[in-house]
Amino acid sequence: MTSTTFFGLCAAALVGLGCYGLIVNAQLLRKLLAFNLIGHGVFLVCAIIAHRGAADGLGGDPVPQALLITAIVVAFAASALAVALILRLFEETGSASLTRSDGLAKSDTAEQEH
Amino acid sequence: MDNFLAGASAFVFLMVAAGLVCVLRRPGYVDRMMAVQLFATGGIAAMLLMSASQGSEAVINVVLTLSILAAFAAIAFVKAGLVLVEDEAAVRGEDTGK
Amino acid sequence: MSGVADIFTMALVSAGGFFFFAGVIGLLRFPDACTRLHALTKADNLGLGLVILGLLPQIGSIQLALKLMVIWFLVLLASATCSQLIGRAIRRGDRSNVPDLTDAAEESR
Amino acid sequence: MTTPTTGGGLLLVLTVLLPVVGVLLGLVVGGRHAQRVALVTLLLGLAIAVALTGQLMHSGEAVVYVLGGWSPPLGVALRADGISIVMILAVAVVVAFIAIYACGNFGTPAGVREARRPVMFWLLLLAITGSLNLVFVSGDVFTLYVALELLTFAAVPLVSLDGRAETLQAALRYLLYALLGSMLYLLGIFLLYGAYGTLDIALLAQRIQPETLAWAAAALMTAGLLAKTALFPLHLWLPPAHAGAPAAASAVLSALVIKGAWFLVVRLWFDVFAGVVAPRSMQLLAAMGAAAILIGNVVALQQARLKLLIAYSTVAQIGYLFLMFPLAAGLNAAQLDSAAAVSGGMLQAISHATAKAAMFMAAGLIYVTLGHDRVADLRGVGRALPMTLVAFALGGASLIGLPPSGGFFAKWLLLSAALASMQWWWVAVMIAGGLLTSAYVFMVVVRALQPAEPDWKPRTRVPRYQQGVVLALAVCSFLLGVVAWCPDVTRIGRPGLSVVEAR
Amino acid sequence: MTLALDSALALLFLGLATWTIFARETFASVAGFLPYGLLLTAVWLRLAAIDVAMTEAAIGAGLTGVLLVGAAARLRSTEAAAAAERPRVLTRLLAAIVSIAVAGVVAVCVLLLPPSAPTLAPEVVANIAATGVGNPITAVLLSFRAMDTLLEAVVLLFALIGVWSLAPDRAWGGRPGPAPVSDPNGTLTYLARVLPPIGIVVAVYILWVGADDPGGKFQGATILAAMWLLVLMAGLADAPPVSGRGLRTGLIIGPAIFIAIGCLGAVTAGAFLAYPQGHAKLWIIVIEVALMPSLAITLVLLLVGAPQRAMT
Repeated sequence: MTSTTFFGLCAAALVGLGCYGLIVNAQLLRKLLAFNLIGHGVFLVCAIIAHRGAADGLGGDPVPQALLITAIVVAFAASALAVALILRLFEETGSASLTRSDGLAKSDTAEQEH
Repeated sequence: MDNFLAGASAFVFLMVAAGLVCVLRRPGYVDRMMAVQLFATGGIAAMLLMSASQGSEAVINVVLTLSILAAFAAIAFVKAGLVLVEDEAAVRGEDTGK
Repeated sequence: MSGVADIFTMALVSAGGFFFFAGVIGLLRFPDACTRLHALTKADNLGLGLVILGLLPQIGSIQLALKLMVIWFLVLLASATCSQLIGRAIRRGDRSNVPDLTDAAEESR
Repeated sequence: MTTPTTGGGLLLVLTVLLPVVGVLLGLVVGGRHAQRVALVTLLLGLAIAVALTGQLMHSGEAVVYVLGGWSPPLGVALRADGISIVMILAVAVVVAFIAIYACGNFGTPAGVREARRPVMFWLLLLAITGSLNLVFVSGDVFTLYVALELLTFAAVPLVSLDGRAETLQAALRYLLYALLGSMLYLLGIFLLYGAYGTLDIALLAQRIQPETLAWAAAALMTAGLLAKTALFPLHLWLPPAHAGAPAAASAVLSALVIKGAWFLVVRLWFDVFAGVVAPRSMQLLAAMGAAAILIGNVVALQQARLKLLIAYSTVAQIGYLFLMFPLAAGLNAAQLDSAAAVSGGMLQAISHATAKAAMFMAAGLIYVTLGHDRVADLRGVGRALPMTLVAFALGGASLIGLPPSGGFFAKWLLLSAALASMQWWWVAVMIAGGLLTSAYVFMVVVRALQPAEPDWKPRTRVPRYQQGVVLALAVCSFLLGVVAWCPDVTRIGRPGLSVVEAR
Repeated sequence: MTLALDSALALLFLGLATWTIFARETFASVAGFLPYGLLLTAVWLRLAAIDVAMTEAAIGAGLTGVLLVGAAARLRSTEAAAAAERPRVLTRLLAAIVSIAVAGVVAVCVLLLPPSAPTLAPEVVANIAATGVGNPITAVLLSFRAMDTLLEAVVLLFALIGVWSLAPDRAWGGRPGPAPVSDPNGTLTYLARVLPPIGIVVAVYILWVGADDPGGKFQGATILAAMWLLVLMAGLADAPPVSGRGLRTGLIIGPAIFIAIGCLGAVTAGAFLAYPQGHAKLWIIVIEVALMPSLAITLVLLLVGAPQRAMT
């Protein structure tokens, strides 16, 4: 087995682990970590594709590597936004999960549209 | 020589990895944070040894980036006041004598 | 010449590896947080330091050697600060930053 | 290999860049100047959209712009064909109406240099416009990924603009769905690159082979996009998110934002995977659409709150957007003109965009006037807000598909495509959906027409111009059927359509 | 030997990932995620993606750690409630089946990748001379696919606007985070005085080598951001108020210059984001130098979060 195939299977395992965590873990920060694992699995797929494309004296295909850098930055921005949302939700409700869904109808009176 | 360096790299890496795995499984926030810190230093050492064994110089800049950011998680940990969580019984009994 | 350098490298890198080993054992076996912290700093400072010192003869250029020293210095700085911070927080029993614990303590009074 | 830059190509850059520059500028000047910057930018954007349409109709070909002079596969190209230009124009128009409406709710209060809600709303509105335009004109699947993320980051904060706990929850649920969707999409494009070595849509269409890897990539990308566009059964995030946002934001989200991911599905299935996807998967996609139509409408009927009702109606209307896939394929299989089904789908998208924006804004005005939006308790609206109620009814008529609305013509195109390709079951779904839609639209209108109690007074007076804007947009939607007499713009630059083959 | 080392690396890597998912409490999970990020850096190195490894070292092992540790500490009181919400066995079983199916699909896809991998490396090598830079990744990021890089900066800005929009109304225009507390004799204060000058030099160095070797503006910006963050954490300076005109100008100046140079290219070089012949490297470096501070400011503000304290 070549090391690219080997890491490719790792990528599949990461995506699977992340999916499981995303479904099962109730706490939102845990969900975010799980989402990050899925992302890393996807990035790993990209990295092995880049590694397979090594040619002309380059250790890897630079195009997917560059895409990967952009994707990592975008995923970081997503994590930062998600953490900010989770912390704000926690401040408002004292809870950090989505399962306690109080319907919109309940807070009808408290709602301030404008 | 290269083989020795690669072997040393593997040794350091496996060492700190074993430490990390053992400590993570025990309770205690501080211990876990310290294990993470040790793992970071060991990882830096292992990466340096590996890059020396393969003669790839660009890796050193990666390690430089890592080393300058090495302390940040631990600082955030202390600033967030997590040091005493869960370990306070031990601290009370053995350290401050309260 | 190269033989001497290689022996130097082997000796120092082995010593560095030993300190990492010692650090891990200390982290696992020492009884309380402060002594474990002590073990951690030995590994951080001496382990990495010896490894880097040992690598110096193997590195071709001055520039790279300088970079290695900078890395060591940075890790020293980082680990010294961290262990100071953790150690002080443990010693002082500083709970000022732990909102939940202080709240709970006040409520129980 | 690929088309070089065509005339008017710089307009494509401008249509993306102008809103982004607007965001940058608005962020610096802040406060009520941000609103002015936004309004000017949107006006300019409308002008650019019109110019781009003119360019496209004049040349009769797709407009292409090669960025940086590096042609694909190494570089990135922007490309606008008929279906992109229709969406760009629709977004420019609808956003302009929403912006005028929003002036009433998102003005910076006097005596304050800057307030959070207004400045954030205007910046996010610009951000959404720019991201959507990028989705419509990008010719590169990775740039499209970045565009989708831009859209997500601009849309999620709009949901929680009011900062209430349930809107924060809705925003988080939306964010998680959207991020998971982007990751699946990203995995798909990496696989495509790994197999075919390019990210350019035109090149991919040439190189793609009917093999397992391409199918897997298609499935992953489609699944991700469906989560973002909230097609049943991935719609769970949509109703709370769209109902909880402020009315103007709901209008943007429900009318436009979900169309971004849907447009990408159209782009991929008709342009990239045209020779690869099996008719069976088209039927599956439409079956999910049909389920969305039936279930969305039934759940909408049961809603106690007007905004939730409209949000569930969006879930249903998204279903119609996916009926076009098997219909186009079916027409093609029967050696007929498949573009009619695509035109029907595009028209459905823009008529829903106009109608739904008008309905959400009408619901916002009703909320302000009554202080609530309980469907059971809408009496007096007909007296207090006659124009708004007419707008709501016209928007509803367009959703139902009454002539001469855009919805009517769209559904007529889809129905005739279904009949021509002998797929009568989609006819049944569309008719049932129309009946259910009419039920809740009539229910709301009839309740709103009941006279109020004698001593009832509206809680707040609504400015006339807001009512006027809503009515104007609804009238636009209702009269959209006149495009039947216009040349069919959506066909421009799409020779690839005939590639859709039945296997 | 390499396969053995790869296996050890992958085993620990997957083990930490599993720990992150299955650990009982959130901080334990985060404590697993931090070394996991370090290992990910090592994996990128193993796959010869050095630029990616450097980005991961800066983002994954540096800033994400600060973000997650801070958030985990704040959310500690939700631990009990979250533990009680543990789903039933049936749900877990279903989740496991779905996850295994998804993982299976990914694995099959990876195994099905064509044996002769398509690559753009020859095209990059053939055209890199026109960009004047020596690092192929920099050439891709700032010349061939410069649009993505411009959009990446815009993504960060949009995310920041999103974070700011979460501020409570009363705190709008104010400063993020709690008020700074500094201990004048503390070790952290000392570190915050000593490290930033070194960090700035390193950041500029990383930016500079990025033209020809792995490195670049984003990695440099992350180091700059970390230095500012250190000063904030040590309490030596307060976070800036989000209404500050100067701060906002700093935020947008990088993307604005990028767009301006792109437009200049449309006039002088015939295409948006094209560079005049023979001067490409100069303009690329100008863009990188302009972007780095803006990116650094954006990253810091993303990490410190929405404003919480009203201006007084």
